[in-house]
Amino acid sequence: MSETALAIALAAFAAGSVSAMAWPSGPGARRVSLASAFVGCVAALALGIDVLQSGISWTWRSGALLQPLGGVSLRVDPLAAFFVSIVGLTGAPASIYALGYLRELDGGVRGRAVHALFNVFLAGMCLVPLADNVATFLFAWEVMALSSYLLVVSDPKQEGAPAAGLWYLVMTHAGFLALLAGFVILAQDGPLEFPAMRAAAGALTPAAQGIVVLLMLAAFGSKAGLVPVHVWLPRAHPAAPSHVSALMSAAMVKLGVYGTIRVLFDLMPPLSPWWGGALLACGVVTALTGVLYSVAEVHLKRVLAYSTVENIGLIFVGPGFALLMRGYGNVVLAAMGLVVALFHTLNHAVFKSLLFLAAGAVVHGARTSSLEAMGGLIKRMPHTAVLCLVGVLALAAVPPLNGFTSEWLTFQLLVAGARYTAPALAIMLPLALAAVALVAGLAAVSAVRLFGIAFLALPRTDGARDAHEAPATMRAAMLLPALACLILGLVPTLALTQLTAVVTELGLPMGQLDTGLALVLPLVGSQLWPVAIAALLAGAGLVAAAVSRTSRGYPVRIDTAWNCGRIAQSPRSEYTAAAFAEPLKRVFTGFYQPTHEVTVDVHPVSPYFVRGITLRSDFAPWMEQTLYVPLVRAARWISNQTGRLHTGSIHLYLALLPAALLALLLIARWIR
Amino acid sequence: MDATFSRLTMTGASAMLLLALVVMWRHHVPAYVTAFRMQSVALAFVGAVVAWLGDVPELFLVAALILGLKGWIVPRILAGMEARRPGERELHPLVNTEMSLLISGGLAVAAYEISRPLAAVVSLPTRGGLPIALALILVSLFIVVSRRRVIAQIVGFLMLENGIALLALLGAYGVPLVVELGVFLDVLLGVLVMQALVPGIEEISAG
Amino acid sequence: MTVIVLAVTQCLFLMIAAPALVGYVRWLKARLQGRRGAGMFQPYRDLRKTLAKGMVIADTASWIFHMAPCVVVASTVAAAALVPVISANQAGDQLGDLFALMALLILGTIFLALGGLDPGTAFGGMGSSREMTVAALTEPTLAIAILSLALTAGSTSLGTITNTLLTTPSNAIGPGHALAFAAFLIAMLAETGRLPVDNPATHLELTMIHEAMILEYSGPYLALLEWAAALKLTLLLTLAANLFVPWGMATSDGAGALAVGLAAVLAKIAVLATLLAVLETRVAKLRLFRVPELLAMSFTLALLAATSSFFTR
Amino acid sequence: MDAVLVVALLAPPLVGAALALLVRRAPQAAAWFNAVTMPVSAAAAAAIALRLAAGGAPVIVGNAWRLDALSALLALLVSVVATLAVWLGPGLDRRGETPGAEIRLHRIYANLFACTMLVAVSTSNLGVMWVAIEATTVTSALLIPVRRTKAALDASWKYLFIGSVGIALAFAGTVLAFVDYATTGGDLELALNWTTLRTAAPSLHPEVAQLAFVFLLVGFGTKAGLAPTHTWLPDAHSEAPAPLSAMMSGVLLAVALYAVARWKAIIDVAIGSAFTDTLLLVVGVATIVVGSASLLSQTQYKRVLAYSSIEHMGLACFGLALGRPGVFAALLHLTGHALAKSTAFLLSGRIYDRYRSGEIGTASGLLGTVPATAVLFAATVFALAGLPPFSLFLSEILIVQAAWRAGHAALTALVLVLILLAFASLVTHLQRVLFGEAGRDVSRGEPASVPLALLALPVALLAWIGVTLPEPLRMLLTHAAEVVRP
Repeated sequence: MSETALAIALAAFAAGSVSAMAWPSGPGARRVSLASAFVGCVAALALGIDVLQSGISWTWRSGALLQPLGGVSLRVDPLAAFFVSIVGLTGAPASIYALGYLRELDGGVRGRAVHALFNVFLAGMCLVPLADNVATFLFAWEVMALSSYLLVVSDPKQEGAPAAGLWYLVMTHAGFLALLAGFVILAQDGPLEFPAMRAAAGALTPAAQGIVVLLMLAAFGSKAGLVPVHVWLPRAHPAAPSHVSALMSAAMVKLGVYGTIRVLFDLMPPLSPWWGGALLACGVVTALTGVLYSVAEVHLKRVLAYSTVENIGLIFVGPGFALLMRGYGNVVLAAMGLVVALFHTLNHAVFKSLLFLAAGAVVHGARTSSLEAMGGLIKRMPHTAVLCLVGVLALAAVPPLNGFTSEWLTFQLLVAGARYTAPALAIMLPLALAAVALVAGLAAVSAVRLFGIAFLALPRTDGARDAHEAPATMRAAMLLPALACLILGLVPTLALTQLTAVVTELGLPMGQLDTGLALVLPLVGSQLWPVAIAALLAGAGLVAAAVSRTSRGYPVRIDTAWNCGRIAQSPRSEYTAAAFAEPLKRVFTGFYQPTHEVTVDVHPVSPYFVRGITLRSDFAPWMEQTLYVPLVRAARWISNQTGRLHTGSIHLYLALLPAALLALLLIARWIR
Repeated sequence: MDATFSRLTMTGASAMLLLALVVMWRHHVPAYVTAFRMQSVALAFVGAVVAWLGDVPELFLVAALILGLKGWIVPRILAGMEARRPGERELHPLVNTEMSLLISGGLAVAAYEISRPLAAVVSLPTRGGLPIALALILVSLFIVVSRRRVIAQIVGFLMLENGIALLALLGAYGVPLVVELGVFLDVLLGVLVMQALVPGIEEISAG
Repeated sequence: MTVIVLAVTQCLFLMIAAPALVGYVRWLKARLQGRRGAGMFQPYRDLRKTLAKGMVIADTASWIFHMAPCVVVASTVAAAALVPVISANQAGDQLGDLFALMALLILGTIFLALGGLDPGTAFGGMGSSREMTVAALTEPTLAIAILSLALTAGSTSLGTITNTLLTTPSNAIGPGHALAFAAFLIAMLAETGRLPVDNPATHLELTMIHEAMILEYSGPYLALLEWAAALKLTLLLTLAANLFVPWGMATSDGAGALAVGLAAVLAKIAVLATLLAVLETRVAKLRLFRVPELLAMSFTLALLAATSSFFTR
Repeated sequence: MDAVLVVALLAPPLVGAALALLVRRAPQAAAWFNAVTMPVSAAAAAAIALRLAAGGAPVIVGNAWRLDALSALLALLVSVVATLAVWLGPGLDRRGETPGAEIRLHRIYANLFACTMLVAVSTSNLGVMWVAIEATTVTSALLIPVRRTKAALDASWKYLFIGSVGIALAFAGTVLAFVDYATTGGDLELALNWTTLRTAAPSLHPEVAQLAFVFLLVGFGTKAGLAPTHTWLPDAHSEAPAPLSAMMSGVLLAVALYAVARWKAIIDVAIGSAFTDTLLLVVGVATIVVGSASLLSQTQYKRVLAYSSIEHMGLACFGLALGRPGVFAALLHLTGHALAKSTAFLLSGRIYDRYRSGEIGTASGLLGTVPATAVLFAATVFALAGLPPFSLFLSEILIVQAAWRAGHAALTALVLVLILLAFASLVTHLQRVLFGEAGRDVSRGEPASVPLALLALPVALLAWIGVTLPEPLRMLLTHAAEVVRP
């Protein structure tokens, strides 16, 4: 059954990419190729669910493709199935969304290219988790990277898109090369097949193990967006079309998580717990960095991109914790760590795709991507607003939505870890817990700011004032992840029971989970009953609404807001996105390193007549400045130095001949 | 017999190296061309000696070709190139004469060092000239590198070819005839193509 | 069945008692400041009055403005349902734990902030921004305080924590418990918008936090918000009392035990409320940008509490 | 039969050149004839390659011609790229923009050039191979300054002179090896025949063999663009007309490297592979360093392509030193590079025609002006950067794997870093060319679509090889690798 599903999925993606280019009419190409993409995604989802439920894994080999590297080898196991189903789950709404979202590109080749690449991108993402040897993995990995790069630069006229694409492509290729090196070392002298590597990995020396782990973390971390190799992410995600941003954030970066888990927990032998500690620390730092930038950024899609960085950090707490616990011998907690990570992967995939789709609708409707230019969209785009609110609340990790459930699990994980292990972790886990709590709090700030500034109050520009609601297809597409947010929030056991199976397959049995509505975990002394909380919330809220409606003695009067004595309310007096984040920017000055530049425009008659004051405030991208700018500078320096070799003087060139001859003769003598 | 053979080839080879060294302190292009012509004659002489005393009759043909091509046609082409060129005939090498000679001496020593294994393997009576041939190769390379004028460089390059031919003659009584003929063709074509390009190049380096 | 009845009763008790607590604090503050002050039950009268009034809604507001008070009330009530008040056998443990309570409170805060932003006035935005900032910075402290409780109790469930402490009171001896208590109290001040973080009595525009957000609300909505704020204060004080000093709580369903429990909780809340009133008379409001310093201090206390409980274990 | 194959392989370019030389009046007719007959050569090469891939005996004609798997591979590459270059060379466009004399000159020299390369790979005599490679310089150098610009003249001169001096050193190396062979007392007439020399190799004197290889490596390395004697390459490749650049960069470098590989195989038999491997490693890595490090600071797109050729030659040279898997990878790399680089150069000709400028800064906004060319150009650059589905992706992975398995950990790391540097530089330049604003005077739209369709062929071929390396090609590569590393 799942083989058929895979065949259908791949055939659909192939058909989608071909029809996008070949279909005679533009609208037809869009409809047909996106319908194919949708079918493919549903098939991928079916594949994933089927394997997760039945637990049947299978392999498929072809010697004809990629022959020199050992052929194509596919294997679906529960872990792979889970990630394939994430691709399907987020790809399906994105396909529907694109039907309406990209209608205006029907005329040109660009639209067709976007649809074709979208299908290729989906196919690549489906194949990455299924790869069972290095050749297939790397090939699918690069297809995914290249197609998403092309999608990022598919609108090169957009400000910053080429630069974003460049960052992305170079960093992803660096990751690819690290991956290649890691796999080659891991395989030692055996074939580059995962089963063989798994069997032989025990023979690796600890030093080689360390190098492999570092290379793999660099590679998968850069795909996932771990600090400090995250810098491409906040650039590339906003530049892509929104349905692609959604997929990149929801599914593609998750494949970095997949790779990490596959390599660290499946292919490699048990590692020293310190790697776990390092990974945990890395995750926490990533989460903090992501959330702090997401709270201060004013570009809507970049806010979301940084929030992806944040959530990736939270997800990586799981594997880090699991490594740590496995190292300390607590298999159940280790399993729980992975389950929580996978669960948050799912939750984030769902709510972040919802948010990116909503952001696309907003940018599409209001023709701006800056929060500062929005406002009041709730009136012009009521449905999008509701759906976005669901995503925002999930992002803020409040009950009864899915973000809260995984947040709660992460807290429980850290508390349980702190209770069950050696005092060596006495500082580490409490600090991690505190950091995660701070991240949760700041995420709430970011969520309120995002929704409040974009949708509430008065429109700040004409674009926002004349915004139009998204077409029905786009709204329908957003409805699916919104419902998923709610369902996963209310009945988390639905997914969690499957995830325990995934983790058991990795040799980390967690024990049977209670499949009831309440969430009861082993080694955790408390439980959560989301449905009951939701019912309580709904009941109390309805009562409150009824009270406010029935008790009042006078009719409701609509009037202008009190605005400190000013008569006419204007958007200029509204709080801006930058102002909203100002207190936090002050608190975390050391992190943001803000720069302020005040210019006062005075009347020529007297300096006391001030005509205007301009304040430009920005924060220094110090991570880029300290880590990447020197690298670029070094590359340029080296390039200029080697350029000096090419002076154009034929005499110098000729002199190199005898020089090379004598040098090689010397080397020859030395070898002898 | 072998002693004579050895002495004659050594004489020819030494003359060739000497001619390469001689151009170091000459400052006029025609002198370069003349040196090359004489060197080619010396090469032809060595070829003839090897053909005669080494009993390789087809080398007479090679020697004749050397004499005709490198001793007559190529020098004429070079002289023609130089004659057509306006302006001064003086050469200003990148490395001055004293230094050039010192470096050439060093290269000759290096050639002896490099060719030691060769001398140890080859048992022909002509083997004594092998270091000289290698020295000629290195010195010609140095001429190519250090002379500023294009024609001087071409002469250096041709001397390099002579050096290699000498190496082949002394080391193995010449390479197979088909290869030898191919080499001659290449030299001729190469010089012709260079001749086509040189005026433009001289213009560029002058301007 | 009795458990559920008890739980509902406890929750109702908190809901009903909340205005009285606020009234008590106000009265005591007035007395301490040398004024006569309104009676302890004045808030009930205020609520009745505002509930019966009409509403003026800003023409710029959307449905979020209407939704916010209801969600604030709902989340606070839901949080109150988790709190053990009289009996240590807590039915709310089925629903969730301290982390869930924290998240419910944040839900309320979020909607309060959205409600503040909705009319588009400068004050609403300012209040929302500050409220969210303070709430975010309070989270780590609360989390660590919860951790230090959980480390000894083995659970983050409120009932379990109180029960464990009741059965093994020796857990409360040592620096960890006291430090965590102190940290929790400071965090609570920030959460409920009391001095020195926010002045609940002020309407001085530039220092407002909570009041700035609800500036546009009137009539029944204002009543709901005021009542929810009172409930939040009450439930957090109860929480502080019962989590850290659970003695006196009923461990059985007997009427006597329950009566003792009720008396005990009233006494404990009264003590804490008195302390609060004294504190609010003694200290001045901090500048907004010094609030993080205060929270950092409470965070450090909590962290010390958590780590010390590792070493005393 | 063998003779027919060899004639079919070598005759078309020779006839093409002769026809262009003789038919002075109608250069276009000669060009068309050339375009029609050139595929015969490619077909002959393919037939030879197929036979050898199937494990057949080498194609041997007397003592003169001998094509084993290695030769067949190179002959195939040369003839395919030459066919492509012939098809896209001047004289076939309807508008007749190119002056007749230029067409004639181009047809004469380009055909001779292709012919010399084919001779170099199909002769059995290593001396003749040298002669042919030397002749490639002569035949191609005159075509570079066909437009008589100063820069082109200068580039042509440097190419000719440095190439000639360098290749002379290779002759010195050939003579040294010959002298060495002569001391073993074998038959001197057939001495430079590959089979003879290879059979006699075990009795060669080790130190002389080493000496010879050093000369050969420097000499052929100069033609192959190996550091540090690659200096002529960026000028020559960027100044030559596009079809010539395509042949020079795509296959001439490979032919020179073929010569190195041939000699390496003989010297290895004499003294074991450690010596040649070490030298090739040193030179290869130095070449990759020079190639990839210079890429970033370039300002002309053809120079970017030229430096990328240096980098790829370095990788191939590096691969040759890594045992049989490495040789396989290197040959696959050369195959991919031949297709990708020649197509890229041919496309760069189209770009130049549109913008009349070689500067990256001027020739920007390609996607807006010539979208289809832009897409193909991007595809070839991605192929050169080692991205899938193109075959260089495979060969780069194989080279890295072979390097690690050969035990060169530090060099592997260095090469990976350099590959990244080259990648980043290529993509940086590519983006500037593709995006950005075109000047206002640049007209929009593709000129003619037929040549473009022709250029899509090699790109498709690259992808096909990259995804499913066809079995005959794989066998051919395997056998060819066995020639170098038995």
